[in-house]
Amino acid sequence: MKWLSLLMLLPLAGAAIIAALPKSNEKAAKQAALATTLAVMAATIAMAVGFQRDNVDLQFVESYAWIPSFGINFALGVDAIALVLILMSTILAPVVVLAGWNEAHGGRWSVKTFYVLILVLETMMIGVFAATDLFLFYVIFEAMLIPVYFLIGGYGTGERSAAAVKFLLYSLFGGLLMLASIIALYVMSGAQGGHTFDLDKLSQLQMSSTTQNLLFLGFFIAFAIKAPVWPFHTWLPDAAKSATPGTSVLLLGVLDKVGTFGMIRYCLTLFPEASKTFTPLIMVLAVISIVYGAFLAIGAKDIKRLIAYTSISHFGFITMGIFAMTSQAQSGATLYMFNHGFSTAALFLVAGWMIARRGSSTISDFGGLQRVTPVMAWSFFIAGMSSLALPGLSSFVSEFLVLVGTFTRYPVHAIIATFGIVLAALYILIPVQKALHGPTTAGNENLKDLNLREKLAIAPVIAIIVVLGFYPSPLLNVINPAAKHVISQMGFTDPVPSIGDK
Amino acid sequence: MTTSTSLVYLIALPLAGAAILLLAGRRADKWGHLLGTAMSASSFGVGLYQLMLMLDRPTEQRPVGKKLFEWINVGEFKVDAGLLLDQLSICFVLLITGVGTLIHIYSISYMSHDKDRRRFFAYLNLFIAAMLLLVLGDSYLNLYVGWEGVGLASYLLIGFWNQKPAYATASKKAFVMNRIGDMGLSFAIMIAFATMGTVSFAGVQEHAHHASEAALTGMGIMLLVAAAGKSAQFPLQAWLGDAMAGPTPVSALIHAATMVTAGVYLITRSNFVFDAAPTAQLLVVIVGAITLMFGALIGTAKDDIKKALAASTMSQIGYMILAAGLGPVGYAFAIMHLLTHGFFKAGMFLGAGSVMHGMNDEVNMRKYGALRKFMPITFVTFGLGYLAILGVPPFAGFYSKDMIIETAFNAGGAKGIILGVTTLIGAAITAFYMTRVMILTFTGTKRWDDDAHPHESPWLMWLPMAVLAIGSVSSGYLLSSGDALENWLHPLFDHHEEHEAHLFEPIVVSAMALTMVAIGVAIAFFKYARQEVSSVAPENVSIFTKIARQDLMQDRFNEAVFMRPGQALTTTLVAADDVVIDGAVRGVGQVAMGSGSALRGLQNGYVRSYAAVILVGAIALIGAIWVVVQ
Amino acid sequence: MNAANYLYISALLFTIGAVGVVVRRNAIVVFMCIELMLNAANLSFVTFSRINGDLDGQVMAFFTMVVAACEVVVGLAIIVTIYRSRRSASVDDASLLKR
Amino acid sequence: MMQLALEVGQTAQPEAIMFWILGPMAVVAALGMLLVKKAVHSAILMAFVMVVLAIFYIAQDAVFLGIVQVVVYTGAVMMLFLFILMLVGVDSSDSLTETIAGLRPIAITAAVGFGGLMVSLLGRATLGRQAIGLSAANADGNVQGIAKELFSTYVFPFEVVSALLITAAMGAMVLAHHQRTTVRPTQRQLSINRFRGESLGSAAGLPGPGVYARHNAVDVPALLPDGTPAPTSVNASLEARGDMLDYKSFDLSEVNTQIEEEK
Repeated sequence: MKWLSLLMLLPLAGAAIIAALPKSNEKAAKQAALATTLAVMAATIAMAVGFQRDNVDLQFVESYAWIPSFGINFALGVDAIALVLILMSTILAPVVVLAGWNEAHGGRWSVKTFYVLILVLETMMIGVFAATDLFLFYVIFEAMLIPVYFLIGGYGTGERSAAAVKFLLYSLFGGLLMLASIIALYVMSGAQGGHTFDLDKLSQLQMSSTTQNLLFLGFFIAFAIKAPVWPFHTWLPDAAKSATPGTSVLLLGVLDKVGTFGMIRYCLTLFPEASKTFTPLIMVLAVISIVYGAFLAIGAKDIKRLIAYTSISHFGFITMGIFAMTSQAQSGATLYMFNHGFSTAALFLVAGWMIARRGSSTISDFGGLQRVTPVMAWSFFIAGMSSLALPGLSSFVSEFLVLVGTFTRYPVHAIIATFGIVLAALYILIPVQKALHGPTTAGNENLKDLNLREKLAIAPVIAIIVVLGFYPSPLLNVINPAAKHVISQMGFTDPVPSIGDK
Repeated sequence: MTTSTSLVYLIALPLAGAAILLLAGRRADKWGHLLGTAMSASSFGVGLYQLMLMLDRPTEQRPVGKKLFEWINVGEFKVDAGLLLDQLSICFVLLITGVGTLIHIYSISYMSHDKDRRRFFAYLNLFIAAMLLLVLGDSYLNLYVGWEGVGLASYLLIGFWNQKPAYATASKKAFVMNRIGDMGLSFAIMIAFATMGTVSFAGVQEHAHHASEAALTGMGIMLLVAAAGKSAQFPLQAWLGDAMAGPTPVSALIHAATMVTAGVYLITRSNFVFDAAPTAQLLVVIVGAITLMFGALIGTAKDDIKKALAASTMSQIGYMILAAGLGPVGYAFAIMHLLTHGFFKAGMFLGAGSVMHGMNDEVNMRKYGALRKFMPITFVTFGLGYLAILGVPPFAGFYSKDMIIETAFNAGGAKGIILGVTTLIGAAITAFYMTRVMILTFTGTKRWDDDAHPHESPWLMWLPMAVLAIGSVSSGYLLSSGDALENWLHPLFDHHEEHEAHLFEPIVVSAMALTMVAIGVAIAFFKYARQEVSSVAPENVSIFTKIARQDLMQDRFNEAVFMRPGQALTTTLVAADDVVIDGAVRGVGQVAMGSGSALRGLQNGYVRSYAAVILVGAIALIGAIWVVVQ
Repeated sequence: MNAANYLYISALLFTIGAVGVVVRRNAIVVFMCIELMLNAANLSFVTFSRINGDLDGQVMAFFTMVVAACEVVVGLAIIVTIYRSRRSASVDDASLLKR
Repeated sequence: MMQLALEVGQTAQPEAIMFWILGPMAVVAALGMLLVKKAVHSAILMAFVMVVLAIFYIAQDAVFLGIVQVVVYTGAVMMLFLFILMLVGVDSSDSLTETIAGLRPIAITAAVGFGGLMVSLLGRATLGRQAIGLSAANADGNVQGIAKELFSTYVFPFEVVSALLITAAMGAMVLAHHQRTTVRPTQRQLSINRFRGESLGSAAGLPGPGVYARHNAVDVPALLPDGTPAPTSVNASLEARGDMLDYKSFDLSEVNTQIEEEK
């Protein structure tokens, strides 16, 4: 069964149906979107069940000739890392639709356009993780910007146009650097056994170290902007602040993962030597991201910006894990991508509800919500605890794996990064104290608690956060072989415990 | 190792209680407190059952374990969700569930007027579950889960009345300072994994002999940092006083009897690390000694009864840490003092709660006085605890504290003398401030406001106090008669029996300690019982008192050294992010816009000039061909 | 005779046509200059046809003529339409591209 | 350049004579297109260039194209141009003064560069290569040869081009079709507009052109009662074309002096 193309087609079909609906029937559009995303989620889970977890090769491989004269194929396939990310994306999609049931109102265009954009974006989210043809990946990588641009610019709040343009320009800049590298790879492949965009064949190219370094930078900067790694991060807070909460969830939860996923899939596979050359620099950038993002989060006055800054810190952890080159860090990084998707989703969705009720996103406008809206406050609290990696919640496992894995090879980086957990306590507890605790301040007395739809949306996310905190094995067992494979391809083995030094 | 499935119930019961109470919401308001108490009590029952089973088995087979499931397994990093119940953990299990259950019972009445009582019991159950996980986990990482879990529960309970901003701040402060300690624990685990490839207690114990001393010292120091954070030891002690913002039963359970002693548990549990790392061990002793003086000095100046008791807790845990730092000879005494302290300090906190309950939640001891007549049961139970903490024979504290003082003297050389003298002086100061508390609260003249109507607490409250008072009286004797506890714990610790010459005979030490105590009591008696006590704190006091009232400047220090620079750094970074990094981005945009508007002049809208440009472009193209096709 | 001479003359005519497009303002004259360029290209096609000895070039010139005819028809219709609304056949007056 | 001159010099035979006479004339005519002021003159010069090109085609064994060039281009297309010129009339756009600063020098420089480059490129590309000639290809006759190509190899483009032609015809019709967007004014309405307009000057209709029978009277402005000429009395396109006679020579006072001088 052609699972991956089925997965990519389903949302498109849903989008077509919604596009055919009358503009006035908003409810039908919402229901169709929810049904589609749920169907995609079910299909993804069905596919994941059939995944052979000890097989490190690409699975569910499909390939169709697309532009034969350039050797471009519509080639799909997933390894465990891609599978996990697709799973995360397709689980988040219905949550976002359900949680943001009313957020398309007040946009520049109709409600149904919003859902068409979301579904088209979902197709691309699946495609970008599943593509095994470099050209196909690039096309989807860039095409993803379009729906997001319209989602931010058309349905966001505040200076949404400016934020959308900033997001677009940043991403396009990185994309162009990557395009240059891709073309160079293509040209070189022509000299070494035929033009191709096939990832597998490209990874066997011979090239001088200078070439490799330059091409690596082209890819890495694109991914570093996407991820975002310090100092390429300034688009994220603006975009996250201006976008609707649902869009922000997809933006931070899924789209940004394309950056870190790309680092594993493309930077490490295509340029192993250059990756090693740049690892010291990248590790420093990652550590800076962790600490810097945390400090900015502590100083943030706007709740959406705060969450965006925490994400910068978290992406620092992920990047550090990827380049630390130990199996713990690598597995931890992938697991972190999955977990961050859910903890950020929970934070953003609850924050979105808080903002929608209060009509303000400034933290100090809230106060004493714990006594007015206990369910909403608890949801925020649990999501926040997950964000600060409280043991027993999902983020802890991944964060600790990254730290332990990094420590065995780069102790100093790991030690500095660990200070991030103290800062994390501050950046979560400060908004918790200001918004949830303390006396109920004026303007907050009559806020309504979560309704059934919102509870239904947040419950699975929190369930995943809690369950994976105690029992991450199902995911870890899938990720481990793939992570190990990445490491061994790079020629690394885990550092041996230094026991017996004495 | 034998397995025992019923271990799971120890944790599962209170955890289920917490989950039910939190999820059920207001529907559980009517019976929530009963369920919570029942869960805690049944956990205590399971603990007793386990103790009986353990007593039945021969010494070598006493520890039991239970692997629940594979938690994390990546490469060499394998951690199972496993439980371990041995002679050390059972002490804690019984203390936590026993004292915990008593405090649950106490809270039914104490919190009966609070509309959020159900939530309070949910938090208490959550705490019991997390604390049990802390002492039952069979690896450092499992312990870490419980470690942060109790931190969370403590955060929630300190901030239980977080509608008061100061209380919310206190809870945040506790969590953040605990996190610094947690960071130490993270480092310790990382070092353990990097050097020994394992994080389980058994694994580390097995490999500790081979590991380099540097690594073990590093690990030991980091464990000490962790212990300092959780147990409010120097230099991470500042949160404990503020933590008294929580309801009094919380202070009794978490910030006196159980959670704050987790650091002692950690160090005792890691005995194999510290035994092989003398430098770290020395640091432990130093931290213990500093804290015991630090806490005692703060205790002398506090007028808030809970804060005075909190300072005393800090000081007493200093004793335990000090004992634990003295190596194999000290571990058992540290644990013994921990257990006796659990009884008498919890009892006294409950007593303080009882007093506050009768005094409209007044905490200032200067507004008490002569309460003996109105609260006889509270007075008696508090008084028994008082005698116990002073170390008056045959009360519990006498056995445990004397042992520590004696061991300190026996540490040998100058170290022994310094430590011994420190502990002795500490005992004297303890006697002073505890006597002060007794006198100010229960004797003398009444100083309370007219609207206070002191009355004895209901039986649900005094019953737990009475039980704990019995413990305060008897536990010391029971645990030390025939070296019961020492022998019980003996198999866990690595003894290399080196019979050093005792510096003093035990009886001499006891005599010295009692003398010091008597001096302390006497000074307090003359200072407070013989003079009129003002109901407001006098201002014209010595500089030392002023400093002591401000917790020896600990908050000012933290504020000046960490908080202010941290805030400044944050502000700077926020500004810099906007100006420098985003400024650079915007600068690129402005350059593009500028060159765009400059080039816009070319676009004059005349087709003919566009045609000319095309022509020029064609020339350039042909010229290029001309050049290339030479 | 050397067929290349026709190419030179074709190049000259093409250049003159290009200059005409740039310098003349009357849309109809501009259009005629474009026709001149097309014709110059046609001459090249015919000449190449002769040089290469096959008829492909002539066929191409034929197609060019057809396309040129189409272009003239549409182009002149546009000029008439513009003239009708703006009362001018000057290309400079239709500088809407700027706004 | 020497080589080029040699090659050029070698052109002989009747074709060469024809080329050297007609070629320069065509270039001059093309230049003339740019330089003459009136569009009509440009069109005539253009027609001349096209005819010359037709002759060149025939000289190069492209008989069919030569005929088509004359019939289609010179006959149909150029007539279309003239027809449109007639429709549009004449206006200031015929002026040769440049309105965009610096455009003309740029154009001339570019032209010189472009021409030079083209010529030198062509020289490098073809000099020294002998033309094959079309005698073999035209064995069955030029028209048959082209037909064979057109209906075999190029049949698909041919069809496409035919579709294009039809589309263009349709397009021209659509563009030229003038949709009336307002109601056609009635005579009553027109009268009202005349009398209620800004001035009563044109209430009785525009004045006719002059009545002096010295010329075609349409190019002479009428004189108002005070003896000044009425500018609206002459067709604007005559004025733009510069064909309006100077009314001063008919000014009454001028005429009087003339008469007196003659006396």
